[in-house]
Amino acid sequence: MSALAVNLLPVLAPLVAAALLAFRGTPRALAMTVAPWLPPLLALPLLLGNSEEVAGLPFVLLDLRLGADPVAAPLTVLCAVAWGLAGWFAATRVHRDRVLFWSGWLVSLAGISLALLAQDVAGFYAGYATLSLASWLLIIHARSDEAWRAGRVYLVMALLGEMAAFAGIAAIVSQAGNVALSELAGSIDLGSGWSWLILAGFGVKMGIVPLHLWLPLAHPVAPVPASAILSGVIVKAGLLGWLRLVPPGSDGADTVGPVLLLLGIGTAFAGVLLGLAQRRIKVVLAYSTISQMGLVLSVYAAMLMAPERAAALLPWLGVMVLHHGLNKASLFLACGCAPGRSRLRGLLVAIPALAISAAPLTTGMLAKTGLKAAFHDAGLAQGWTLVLSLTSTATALLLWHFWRLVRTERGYKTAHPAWLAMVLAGLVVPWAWAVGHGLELHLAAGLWPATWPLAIAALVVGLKSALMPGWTLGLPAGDLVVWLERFFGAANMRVARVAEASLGSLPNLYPVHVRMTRALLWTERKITSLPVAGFLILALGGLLWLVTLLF
Amino acid sequence: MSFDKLLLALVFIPLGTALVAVMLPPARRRWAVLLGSLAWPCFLVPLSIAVAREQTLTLVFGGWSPPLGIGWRLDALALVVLWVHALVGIAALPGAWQRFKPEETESGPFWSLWLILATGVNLATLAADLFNLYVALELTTLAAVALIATDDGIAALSAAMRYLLLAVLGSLMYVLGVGLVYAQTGSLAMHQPGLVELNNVALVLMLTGLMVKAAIFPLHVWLPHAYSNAPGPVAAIMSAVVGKVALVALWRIWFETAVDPPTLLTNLLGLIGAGAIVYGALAAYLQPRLKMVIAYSSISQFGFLLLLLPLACQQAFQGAGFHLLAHGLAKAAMFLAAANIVTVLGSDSIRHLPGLDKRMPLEAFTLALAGVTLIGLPPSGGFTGKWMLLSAAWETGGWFWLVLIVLSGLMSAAYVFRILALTCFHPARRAVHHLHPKPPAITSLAALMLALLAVVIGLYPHPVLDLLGSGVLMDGGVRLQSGVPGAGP
Amino acid sequence: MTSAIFVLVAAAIFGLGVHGLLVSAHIMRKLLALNLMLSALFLLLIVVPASIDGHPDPVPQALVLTGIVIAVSTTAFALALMVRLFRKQGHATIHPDLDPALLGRKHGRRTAPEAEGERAP
Amino acid sequence: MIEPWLAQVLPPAVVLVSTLAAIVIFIAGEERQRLRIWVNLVAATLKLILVVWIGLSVLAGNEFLFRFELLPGLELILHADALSILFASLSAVLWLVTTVYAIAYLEHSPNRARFFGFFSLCVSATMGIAMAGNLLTLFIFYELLTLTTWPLVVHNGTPEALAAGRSYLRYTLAGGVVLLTALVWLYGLAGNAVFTPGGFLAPLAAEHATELRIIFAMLIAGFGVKAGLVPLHGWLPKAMVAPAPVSALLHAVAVVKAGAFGIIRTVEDVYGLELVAGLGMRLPLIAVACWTIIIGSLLALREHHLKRRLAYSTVSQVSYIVLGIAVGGLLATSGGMVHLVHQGLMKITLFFCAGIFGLLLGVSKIDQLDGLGRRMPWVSVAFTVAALGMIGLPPIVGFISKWYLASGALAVGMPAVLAVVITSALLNAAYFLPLVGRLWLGPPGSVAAARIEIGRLPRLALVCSALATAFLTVALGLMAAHPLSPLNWVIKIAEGYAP
Repeated sequence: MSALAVNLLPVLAPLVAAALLAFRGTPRALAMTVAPWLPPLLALPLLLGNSEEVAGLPFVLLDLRLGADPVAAPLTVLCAVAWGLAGWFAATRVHRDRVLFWSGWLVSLAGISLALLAQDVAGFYAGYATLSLASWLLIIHARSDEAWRAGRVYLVMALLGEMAAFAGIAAIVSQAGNVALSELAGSIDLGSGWSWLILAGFGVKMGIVPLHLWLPLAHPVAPVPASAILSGVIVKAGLLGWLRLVPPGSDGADTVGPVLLLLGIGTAFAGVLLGLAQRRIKVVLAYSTISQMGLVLSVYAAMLMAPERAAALLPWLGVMVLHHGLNKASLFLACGCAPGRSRLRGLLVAIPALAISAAPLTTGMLAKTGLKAAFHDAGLAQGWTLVLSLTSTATALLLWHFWRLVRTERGYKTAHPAWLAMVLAGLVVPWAWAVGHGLELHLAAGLWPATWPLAIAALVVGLKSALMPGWTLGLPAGDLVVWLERFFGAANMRVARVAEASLGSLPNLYPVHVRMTRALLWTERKITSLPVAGFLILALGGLLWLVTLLF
Repeated sequence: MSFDKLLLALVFIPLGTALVAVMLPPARRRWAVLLGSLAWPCFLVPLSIAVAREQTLTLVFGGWSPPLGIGWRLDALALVVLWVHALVGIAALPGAWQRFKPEETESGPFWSLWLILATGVNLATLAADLFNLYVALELTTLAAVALIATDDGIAALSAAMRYLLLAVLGSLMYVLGVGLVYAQTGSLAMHQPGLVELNNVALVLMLTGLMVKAAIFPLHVWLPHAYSNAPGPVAAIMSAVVGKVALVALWRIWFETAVDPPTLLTNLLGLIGAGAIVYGALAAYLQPRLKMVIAYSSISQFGFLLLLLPLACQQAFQGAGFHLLAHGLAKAAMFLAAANIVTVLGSDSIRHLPGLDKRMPLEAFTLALAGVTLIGLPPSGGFTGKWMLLSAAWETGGWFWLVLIVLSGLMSAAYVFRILALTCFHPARRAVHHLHPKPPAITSLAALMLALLAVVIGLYPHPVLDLLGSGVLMDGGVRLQSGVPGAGP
Repeated sequence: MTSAIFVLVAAAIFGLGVHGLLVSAHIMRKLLALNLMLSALFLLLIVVPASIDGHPDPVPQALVLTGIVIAVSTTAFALALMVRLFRKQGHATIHPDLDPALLGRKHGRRTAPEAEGERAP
Repeated sequence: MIEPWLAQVLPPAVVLVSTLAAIVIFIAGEERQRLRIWVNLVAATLKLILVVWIGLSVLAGNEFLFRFELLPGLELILHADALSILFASLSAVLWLVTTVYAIAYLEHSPNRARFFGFFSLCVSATMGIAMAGNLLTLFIFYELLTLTTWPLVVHNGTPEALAAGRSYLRYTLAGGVVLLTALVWLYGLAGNAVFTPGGFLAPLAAEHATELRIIFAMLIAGFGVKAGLVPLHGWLPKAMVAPAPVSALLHAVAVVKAGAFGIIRTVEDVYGLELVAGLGMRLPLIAVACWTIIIGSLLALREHHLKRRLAYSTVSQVSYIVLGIAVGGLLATSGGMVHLVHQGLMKITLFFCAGIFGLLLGVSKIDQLDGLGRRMPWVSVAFTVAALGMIGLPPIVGFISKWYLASGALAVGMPAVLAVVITSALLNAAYFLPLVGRLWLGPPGSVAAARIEIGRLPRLALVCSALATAFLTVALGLMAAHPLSPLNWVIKIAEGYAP
């Protein structure tokens, strides 16, 4: 197969399937049958394509170029695996509004495929924007009030984010046109303002505090498989945006590194703290995602601070992406399988949970190794490593909270094989990735640093249940959203009033019109009478004469 | 060959035919008049060629030179008026033919009067001295009054009487002025600048008298009723030329005899023109009868012709002359169409207009086309005239006039579109109980042709503009500097 | 001096005529006034040019002759018109409301059919 | 090369094709429906062929020029340059589609001869505007457009329509008056000059700077009336009482675009952006455009009547064109000009759909859209595509315009303009997404009952025209980099203006 076909197939196939959905009967049934199995197509470019080769479609969009490159590779793998497994889950578990669900699903898939494979700025943005908008369909799928609200918040934030990113992209394009992504680093001067816009724009998708507001609202209301891909895969499209558009080595990017690092670590802790105050498992998971994305951000920050080491750190970032994506996806899938019903299911929940808490010998530990390597490369002080370990403690606490909540989920839902497959994938794939990329694993050295944070976490849990067993925090999901909604509600009214009053059209001259009409008719009536007419003639003559006399 | 003698045809053919027609039995009368009305315009063709070549044709009778002798003179401006007269006169014939059938009593005097009016107009156009002009204008007025009175209703008779009285008052003022001029200068010639040192009292008297005859606001009071109550063909010819003849005379006196009128007087007359434009348009907008709308629109459009006085340059002259042409054609078309409408609906109240576009599409179309010219939208004759006036205003720095001319388009649009909206788009299809049979299509087509012509001359205005601009103005046009349109100062 | 008297007299007659023309109701009176004005005019035409160079000038006299012809024909025509008007309406005055439709709005009646749409504020 | 006489004849021919069609339609009268349909379709196709012919020929380097001296020193010039072709081909394509749509839409309504007659005349006027070679010609056809569209606006003849017609006339004629004044002034200053890339007024700038400023403001105001610059936009929402094909073609293409096109010509071919900037008029122009974009969107947000919301959206979107031109530079100029085409396609699709909803279901308010996606999926798809395009979602054409505008603004160092573009995109989303949401996700219970039943063929024609334009919005967006795409065409034009 030609490179073009290989690269186009993952993008076009979902779109074709989505188009088939529009035709009732056989085409629609066919589309729904095929839809779950399309994500693995993404593996094609990785497997068949040459990573250097770029397939050009010069007439499409603004000179579209497609190809698989190392930056997108981990996310591509994640997408192929996690999205595929979630699709399997969805194929049997989603019964309501299937056309809506699958259209959102397929278009999102096409979007993310394009974003992953596009090698030019416009193509990437096109894919990303499609993904953003289409995933809204997944969020509002339930069409409950809650879903609508989540959808609204998501949409507002996603659009704001996209527009911020768009502004930054415009800055790129204004300098270099629709440049190939691979040529971006070093060729563009993104004065810090613009890079901040891009970072913030994609940060919305990542859920970096304080841009995370949509995430805890959206993930709980979406159908289970949709939450899984939202939290597991789609959020990471933001990371892709950063890597693509503000690649390590960009001019002006290094100044933002330290700030991002602080933001990342802050997000890691804030996510945990806010998550601890939640009572619903999917919300807790959403906050956990936020927290984890903070960690991912800190790796990215480290790459920015050490651009020369960025290439070496990229596989580590891949490990983190795969690790979190697959494990978080399996945790979400768990939510749809009554995880509290049996021990086996409990185990299937515990494995990914432990992994995310970075327990020893889990993929989490592997990811933490990568993190430390990154921090080391960025030349950060030892204290940062300590902080990093403490995030594990925090995450463990959050997942303990999750675990307790999960144990109460004892519905009659059956377990789904896709769940099991996802858990297994979470166990295997990151390791395989790490080995495949020849990373130094430092297993033995990592054991103790992985263990003590968990021990502290256990201690804290123990102390808490001993000292104040009944004490819980309570915060609404989406925390700040509530106030913002109130504020913007009022502001909206005010803006509306201003808009209404603003220069609608020219003033109404009706009264003047009426008065003029009357005056004119009166005059005309008067001067039509012969004496007045004659007088007018004489008067006008007199006036003219007077004028000649005077001048 | 000398073309001078051809001028005789312009006057004596209609006059002679009129006299012959009186003697003929009623059934033949129409035919004689038809011949006469078609015959004299034929002479315009060679005359136009002559004027284009020689600029001015003069004819002096019997070797008597003015002031005692009678002199005629044909220049570009006169030619334009004559052409309007000829075209409108011919276009009005079918309508008149239809209406004034031999078996109808009122048709008795009509046909002769029709030609006498033509005689008067041609004479007034050709007149080369002030008194001759007076005679011609009187002739025109009397014929016009009589024609209005052919309608024989109280309204028409009253209107005719009022017109007569006011016109005579105007004539008297005019002739008083003429007397003063003669007393002072011993000459009655119009075209001898520098010879005549005009007395201001005389000037004012003549101007005022002519303004009454030309129905310049606020001396227009006879016009709306006279026009709106006259039979359609009469209204058409009156609006197209009868008023214009007086106005052209006013121009001639102003530019050829009054050597250095005070600036303030100039501006005052311009302002009167402005007042006419605005007042006429507003009044037209408020009228409840179609013919009244058209009549008031004439008052408004006449105002433009007065703007020549303050603008006073060659472009302005071309513009005003062209406007005279375009307006004459368009307004006559409207009156002819309105006459047909009255024939069919029995009324011209705008309440009956809705649905007209279905019953009388040609008339509706005529109104629309003529309306376009009146508004001065491009490409139409009205636009060309207005454009020339505008560039004249620009050339002479007359900002006020410029803005006025431009705004006047809007005001015209107000009444034109009001009529059009009612005619074509109003949903109320009021049942008119008894629709009279439609007049023959040729009457509609004649009106339409005029309206089309008014638009088409805007597409190809060169012959007329060249004629008007070839320096022939009135050869005494001492105060009209030449200016090339479009060239910056 | 004498010419000044003539001029003054002419002016006076003319003024009387104008007043009569405009103010009298009966058309006959108006026509009489008109003729009065004409007389004043002719007087003036004869007198004023003569006063310039002392001896009579043939031109104004010719003019006045013509004027008289016109005056006579105008008067005759106006009288005929008056008679017709009288026959139509029973009195020889100009109808004050020439066009009832024009004054239709006087009573606040809306005559235009588009009134409903147009007046909506 | 083409024959010299052909080069002279073709531009007026393009204009006159639809005039002839109009005349035939008027003469044929109301009853000859079949003839009318054929005349319409043949004329529209012929016009399209002519425009394409000219377009390809211009591409090959041929020149088309038709001069006719209207008045001494005042010429009627029809020519074809790349910019003319851009507008002309847009009009020609959309005329064809709209004709099909209109024939089906007006299947059973009265006064069709009048409608189609004026419709064709209006296209003539639009073509004239496109082909105009100097300001006077542009003005003449601009006024003709006013005249020919007014009957279409008041077509329904309801008091509301008549009032809208009055309002339309008030605005446009007043605009025409301002334009005329400016035109006279300009002719007085510069004489009879043809459109020249980069403008022809620069030599006068030193001496007549203030006058040129005033003239410029007047020209912009005059064209701005039709382009719907706030606060001159008042007629536009009211004019929505017109039948849907009219709203579609006129308010997506002919009228508002005529205004925008006039502004393009003024800025690029009369003054030249450099001179505009030199006179200090560029920033005010940008400010007006930005102001219009934002206010138009806010007003749209407040509007609950579907077609009026679309109208306010037009107000906002058309100013993108002005904005792009005023910002200048290759990128922004291209972005602005290409929006002329792109916005036309998207907006016409939206109006087509709104028209179908209104005709078949009596839907005119936004909350009546609920659940229509199930009932009329194809129309809703077209609507959705166009609405998403308006927001700027790739790969629909709106994205391309915004892409170029945004990067162009930065390329000339105007981040504030970028902010406006982005704010507007957000506002677009705010007023379009709810519509889309309602269509597909609204409670299906509120689906209206069918209002009228129309035949299968007309129905097909309606839906297909909406789908065709919707398809174009996607296809042109997807194929934006194709050498013959509007974008590349526009870039070629812009290179002439902003090298």
